[in-house]
Amino acid sequence: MCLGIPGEIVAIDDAATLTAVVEVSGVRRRVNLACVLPTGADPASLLGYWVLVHVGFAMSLIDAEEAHQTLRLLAELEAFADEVR
Amino acid sequence: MCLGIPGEIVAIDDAATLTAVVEVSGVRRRVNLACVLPTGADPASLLGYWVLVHVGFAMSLIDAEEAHQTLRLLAELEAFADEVR
Amino acid sequence: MKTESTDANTSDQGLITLAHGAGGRVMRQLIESICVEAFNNPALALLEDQARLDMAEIAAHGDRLAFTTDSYVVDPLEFPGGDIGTLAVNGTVNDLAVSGARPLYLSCALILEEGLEISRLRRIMASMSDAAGVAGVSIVTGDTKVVPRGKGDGMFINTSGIGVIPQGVELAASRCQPGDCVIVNGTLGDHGAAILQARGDLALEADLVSDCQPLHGLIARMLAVCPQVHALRDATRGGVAGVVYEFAEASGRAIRLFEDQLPVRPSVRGVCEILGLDALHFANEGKLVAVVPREAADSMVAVMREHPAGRDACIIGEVLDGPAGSVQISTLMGGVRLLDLPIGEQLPRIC
Amino acid sequence: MKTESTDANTSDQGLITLAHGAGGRVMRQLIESICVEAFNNPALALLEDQARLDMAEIAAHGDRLAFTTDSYVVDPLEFPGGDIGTLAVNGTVNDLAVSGARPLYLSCALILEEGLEISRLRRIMASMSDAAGVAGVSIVTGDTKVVPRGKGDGMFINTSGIGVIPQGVELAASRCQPGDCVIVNGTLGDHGAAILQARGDLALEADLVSDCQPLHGLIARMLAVCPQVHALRDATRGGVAGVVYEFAEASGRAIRLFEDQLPVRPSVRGVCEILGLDALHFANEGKLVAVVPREAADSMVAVMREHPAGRDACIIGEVLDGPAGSVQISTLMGGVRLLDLPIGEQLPRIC
Amino acid sequence: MKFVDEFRDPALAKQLLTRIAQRMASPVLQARAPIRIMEVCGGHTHSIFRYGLEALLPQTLELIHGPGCPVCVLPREHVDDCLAIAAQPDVIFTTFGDAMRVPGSRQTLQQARAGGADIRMVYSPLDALQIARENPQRRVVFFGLGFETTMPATALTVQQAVGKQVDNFFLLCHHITIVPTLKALLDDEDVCVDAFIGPGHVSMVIGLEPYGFIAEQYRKPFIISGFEPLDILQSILMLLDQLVEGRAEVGNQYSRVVHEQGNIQAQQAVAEVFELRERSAWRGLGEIDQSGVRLRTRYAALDAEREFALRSTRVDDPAECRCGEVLKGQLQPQQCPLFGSGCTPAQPMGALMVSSEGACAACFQYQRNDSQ
Amino acid sequence: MKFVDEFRDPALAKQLLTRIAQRMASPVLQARAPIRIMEVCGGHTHSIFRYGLEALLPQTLELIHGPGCPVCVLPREHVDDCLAIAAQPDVIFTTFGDAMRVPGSRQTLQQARAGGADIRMVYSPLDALQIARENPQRRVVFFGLGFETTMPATALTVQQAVGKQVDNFFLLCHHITIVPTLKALLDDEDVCVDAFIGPGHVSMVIGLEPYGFIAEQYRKPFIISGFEPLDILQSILMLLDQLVEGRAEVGNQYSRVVHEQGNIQAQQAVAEVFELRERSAWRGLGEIDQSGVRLRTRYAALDAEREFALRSTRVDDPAECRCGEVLKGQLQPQQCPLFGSGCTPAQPMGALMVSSEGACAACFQYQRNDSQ
Ligand code: SF4
Ligand code: SF4
Ligand SMILES: [Mg+2]
Ligand SMILES: [Mg+2]
Ligand SMILES: [Mg+2]
Ligand SMILES: [Mg+2]
Ligand SMILES: [Mg+2]
Ligand SMILES: [Mg+2]
Ligand SMILES: [Mg+2]
Ligand SMILES: [Mg+2]
Ligand SMILES: [Mg+2]
Ligand SMILES: [Mg+2]
Repeated sequence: MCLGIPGEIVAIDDAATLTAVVEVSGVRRRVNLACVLPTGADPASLLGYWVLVHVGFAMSLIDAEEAHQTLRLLAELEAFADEVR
Repeated sequence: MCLGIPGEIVAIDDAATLTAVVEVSGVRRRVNLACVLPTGADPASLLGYWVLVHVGFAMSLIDAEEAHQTLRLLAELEAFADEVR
Repeated sequence: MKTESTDANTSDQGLITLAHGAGGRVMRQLIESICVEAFNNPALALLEDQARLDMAEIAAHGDRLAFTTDSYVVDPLEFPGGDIGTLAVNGTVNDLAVSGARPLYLSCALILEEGLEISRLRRIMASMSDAAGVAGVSIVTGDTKVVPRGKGDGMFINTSGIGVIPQGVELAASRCQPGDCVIVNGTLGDHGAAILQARGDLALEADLVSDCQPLHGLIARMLAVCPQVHALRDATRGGVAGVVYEFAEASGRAIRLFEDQLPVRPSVRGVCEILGLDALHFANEGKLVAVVPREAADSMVAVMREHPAGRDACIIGEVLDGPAGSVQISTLMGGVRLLDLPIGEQLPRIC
Repeated sequence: MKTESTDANTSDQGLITLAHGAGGRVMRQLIESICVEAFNNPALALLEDQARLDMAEIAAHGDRLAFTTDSYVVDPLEFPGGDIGTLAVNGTVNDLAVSGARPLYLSCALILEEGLEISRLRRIMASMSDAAGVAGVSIVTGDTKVVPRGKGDGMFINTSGIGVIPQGVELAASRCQPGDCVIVNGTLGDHGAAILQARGDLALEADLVSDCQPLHGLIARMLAVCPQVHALRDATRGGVAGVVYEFAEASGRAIRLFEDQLPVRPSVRGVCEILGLDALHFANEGKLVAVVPREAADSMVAVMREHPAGRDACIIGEVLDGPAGSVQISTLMGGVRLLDLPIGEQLPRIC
Repeated sequence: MKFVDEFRDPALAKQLLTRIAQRMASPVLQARAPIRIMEVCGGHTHSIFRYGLEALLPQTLELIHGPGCPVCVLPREHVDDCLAIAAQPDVIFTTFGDAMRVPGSRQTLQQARAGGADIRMVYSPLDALQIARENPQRRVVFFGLGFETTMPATALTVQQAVGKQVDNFFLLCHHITIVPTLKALLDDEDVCVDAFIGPGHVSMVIGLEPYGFIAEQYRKPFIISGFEPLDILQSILMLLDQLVEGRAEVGNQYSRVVHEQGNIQAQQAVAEVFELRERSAWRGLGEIDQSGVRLRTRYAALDAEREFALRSTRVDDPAECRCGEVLKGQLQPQQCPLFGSGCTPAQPMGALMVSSEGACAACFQYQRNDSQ
Repeated sequence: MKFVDEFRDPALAKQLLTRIAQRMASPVLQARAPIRIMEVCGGHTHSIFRYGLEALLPQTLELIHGPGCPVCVLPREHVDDCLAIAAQPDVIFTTFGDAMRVPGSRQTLQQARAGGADIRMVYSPLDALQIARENPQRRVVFFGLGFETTMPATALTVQQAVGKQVDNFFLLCHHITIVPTLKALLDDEDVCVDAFIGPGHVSMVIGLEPYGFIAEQYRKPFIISGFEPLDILQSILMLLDQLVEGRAEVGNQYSRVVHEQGNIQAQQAVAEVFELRERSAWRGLGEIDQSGVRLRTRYAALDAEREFALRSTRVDDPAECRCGEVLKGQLQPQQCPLFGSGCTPAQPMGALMVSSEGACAACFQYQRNDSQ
């Protein structure tokens, strides 16, 4: 119900307001980090992270390992299918 | 220096604010009577009068008799011219 | 199963929204239900991106194509004597007609402001259609855009027109000759005064009516009876003064107008006197200025007066040798002065 | 005696005022110094109310006149890849070209908002002139209106166009046949995405560039090599989706698009994903959709790819027998669904 | 696009579909068929239609399109509130594009804008705050709607407004919470659902714990899912696995984004700014206890309900509207008498026809049989 | 048009011209020739040019175009004040059409409007007051300019504003009075004038008495005149009669409109609202004592000078400008080096080129020899 899109944090726009620049398929937009930055941490520490963006806020740090895990499961499925084919 | 145009008071628009309707060659406009209405008089008493209008105010009651007088002078001039011709 | 639904997007209660200009279904419905219906003709009904017109049919009318364009931005959209739709048809028909062309086809491009009442649009399209019928032209291609509220002014219309100039007809501002007479087909400034009143800013009231009308019928008659016309132009923005200056400049001649011959309606004159303006500078939408050899002038005026669009035709001036580009006016008092140049906006003045 | 004077009415420092639209001297100076100079051609330079074009010359190109009109209301006026002037030339050239016509003449009608920088006007007129040069068309007649501040949006341009359709060329949306292939000449939605970004409301940044370009060269080449084209249209407002729906409806056929074949630039896709929109609905200004018999499709694509305006040409769909007027899309997942109708405004969504 | 394209792989989708068909063929599920799975979230509805997944799934597997689109459950009277506020001449009314075409009792916001109201679409509540800072002499109202996903953004914006003393910024709050509504649906006898595809982005904020009762008390499998086609298919498979095995658990297919605890910082911001309302109205579903939030008293100065003294009166949908039944999965959209005639995306009567996440709009856009 | 057309009769004009020529041929006047008559008022200047009267008059009779056009004598710095006020975003600036094209040091009001200022033309100060009532959240400033003719209208409008408690209405007052300026001209050695055509509409307000000193102290004939061509010609004849007979009196040709005492009610309104300034600047003429008015202290709340804390600094005209000498009748407009090149009605440099009552504009419009 809530459009969310993965984007990479490519720059810090304004550390004071926790504003970063996120890139989605070559498109950059300012995004607020308040929900994903550990209290007191330097926004720059999130450079290179992928986040799930919703209405101009980064709402989740995307866990690349979990993503791989999910895909691995699916790949196994395929391997298995090949077997039974 | 101050465009003034003769118009006839053809209606009273709002007696409270001393606003009348003046007609100039078929064109009507609201005009304020404050400068030409004797204190306490009924605006309607000016119906049919000609006034000199400037920036939306009637600034003078036109004296038809004086106008005739002026024109009579000019006409005499013409009569005289005919004589000497 | 039939269900009553208030179709707010095309009903007469509705307002134009940005959706109507977005190129989608809502826009198609609007165009089909209003424009295609109003202008009803086969080229437009195809809803292709362009009208396709038979060349042989066109070429039968003459040897040159006349092509013109005008945008109409009048405020208010509707006024005594017409609306922006009648202007848009007649104005462009007239710009074709003053070349001697027979007007044939018009385009119609609308720029609508979000919030325009659809009922109003429908009314204006109907009057465009009527005006096209009267003028004998077909509106064969169109376009509709919608701009956000505050980025337009209700509606703007552009019409471009195609006509054909018959062989042998050569009208040009540059052809004015010393001795020629300057003729108008009627009273000056009716449209400009009507608009000034209708706009309401100056709170003037009068029985002012725009002179908006097509002139090609009158012009065809003029050319038929008196083909020696040298120059012809409709006097719109800038008024008769503007056209006369254009004639003087393009021909390198001088023109003299006769103040006592200028036809002006009393109420138009009233507006001019109140605001300190000059009817020669007021816009017209159904008036032409013709320059004809002196020997043809009287018969031309007589011919014009027989036509409904030329009933008040009269000679208002003459072409002089020079000074090049100057326009004089011999005043009521017998003096001669230069005619005021139309400079910019007509600003009402108090002094 | 020569005196330095800052000519604020036409200098590049100045702003457009209502005086520039009042039909007087100031307006003449503006038009002469900017438009007539930029569009430099004999018909326009005469400053008559209409261009006069030799019929025989025109008729030599074919047997039907194509006539079209479009108003351009783009915001912002200048954007990566073009400006309102290049749009106004290319858009109208393309509306002529998709009939197979050779575009010849354009009109140019400006509606300027009081306050527009004259330097900007000059720049845009220059790029219009350049675009006309590239497209090989002449701007032969024009009009300028000025509307009060807040009643316009900087500037609107209307161009109407005249072209000639060569004998034998018959393109029509109604001619789509089952089995035909649907071809586009390149990536979808570049213009719409570039404008969305340039407008700045959504604070998106990307290297988005409008695809604004004239298509008549490409089309001439297509028709020369492969005259069996059935239908052709440029995909502007409403996007490729709009055109494909128009084809399906006019022909009473169905069309199926292949999602995995749709060419979309990564950054355009990025905009779509962020805003929940579809590139099939985005406007283009240099893209055409062609429907050609299947047997000609591959060679057509090959021919198109040789032309600079068709480098990314590809087949994106096919015409089916029915249901009449429907457009389907076979999805990436192998499912089939109806293509979203372009309804109204594209509203960015969060859910 | 990373984290997107990988989950749109057609070959893997085919495998998943095969596996789903295999599961459905299992004796346990054949006995229970049809299997009814509700995707709670409109985002899932959108994906299902957009990729044409429904037709690819076994006929005996029915997808029920749930109430999880905030636009679809927005009551008419709330749109009327928006219109009343936007009609104030000094107000700039801001909201998401989604809200523009939702019909109130007489108008949409889009039509009100055409009628002269200053209504602006924003991408983020922060954009609305920025508008307020740029227009100090105007009252700028942000209409905040959405589920838990969107609440933190609104909450943080409210905090910023207070922090930066932007005193011409107001919030009209129509944020709602999904869990009480799920409970209401589960308690409704008319609703029979075998399993749930759980909302991915809501869960990203609230975590897994709040759904526990669905598995425990109602014994319904519940898989939190991503929005790409592979995510949805995998989630369906995971649900079928539970059904086959007789399990009922809360699972997380969308682990790349949804973390066990959800987003604590977001939860804190929400808790600081909002409090539960006694009850909230859902279009088509009626009033549901504790299913929405309002601003806490300490933020009363920003509360548009207070500022504009709103006292909205309930407006019923036209009698023919069947949105409620469609929402509960009792009716297919096409079975509503208004579908496609009195109610189309261009002229929506019910809210389910407005958002492309609404079941009716999705059906109309993607599955109708005629072209109008 | 009654009271207008009668005074435009060409036949009578011809008679008057003949009679004027006869008078000029009299030995007394031939001895004094050229006879220099100043029409004080721009309205007369306008009529003289509009009807081409100058060329119809004997060559030995010279008309000097006086300072009586309020637009022509408006100093640049006052236009700058207008621009500064109009630039405030909450201001609606209103004025007469005449003021729109007067150049300030960098801009005209017309250009400022194009640049975004909300500047509106009105026909009457009451229209400005109406705008104020319709826009309570804006400050509406009326720029009042003009001589005694216009002062009463402004004064009554100010009284109405106070009476109706329109507290967003302000007056920027640049009303000036003609008599002190006439005195300054009479005292100026460079100015030599034999007789005056007196201002008809100013006199309609102030009456005949204020001009007494001109006849008595300076021994110059003075005829208050109407604005139609016959009025002007008759006035000239009346002046010549005085000169021939060696009289110097204040006469009233315009008796249909101008009454002996002027308009007492108008005078009272002016006195109630305005007080004399110590001195006022006239473009081209410099500062003249007691030649302008300002709002009395009791109306300070409406005073735009106070509201906008104006502190205008004098801006000199470009050195080439010869407006002052033209105004005093020492130079013909065509003798100014800017005339027709650096200064045209479309691009005025001096104020005399702006108003069609300005001597330079009138010359350019009606008498120039080339078309540009
Ligand atoms: S078709 Fe319209 S009215 Fe019927 S259920 Fe769907 S949204 Fe509601
Ligand atoms: S020409 Fe211009 S600058 Fe010279 S005196 Fe006249 S108004 Fe002044
Ligand atoms: Mg034209
Ligand atoms: Mg025209
Ligand atoms: Mg014309
Ligand atoms: Mg178009
Ligand atoms: Mg408007
Ligand atoms: Mg077109
Ligand atoms: Mg087009
Ligand atoms: Mg097109
Ligand atoms: Mg034109
Ligand atoms: Mg604008």
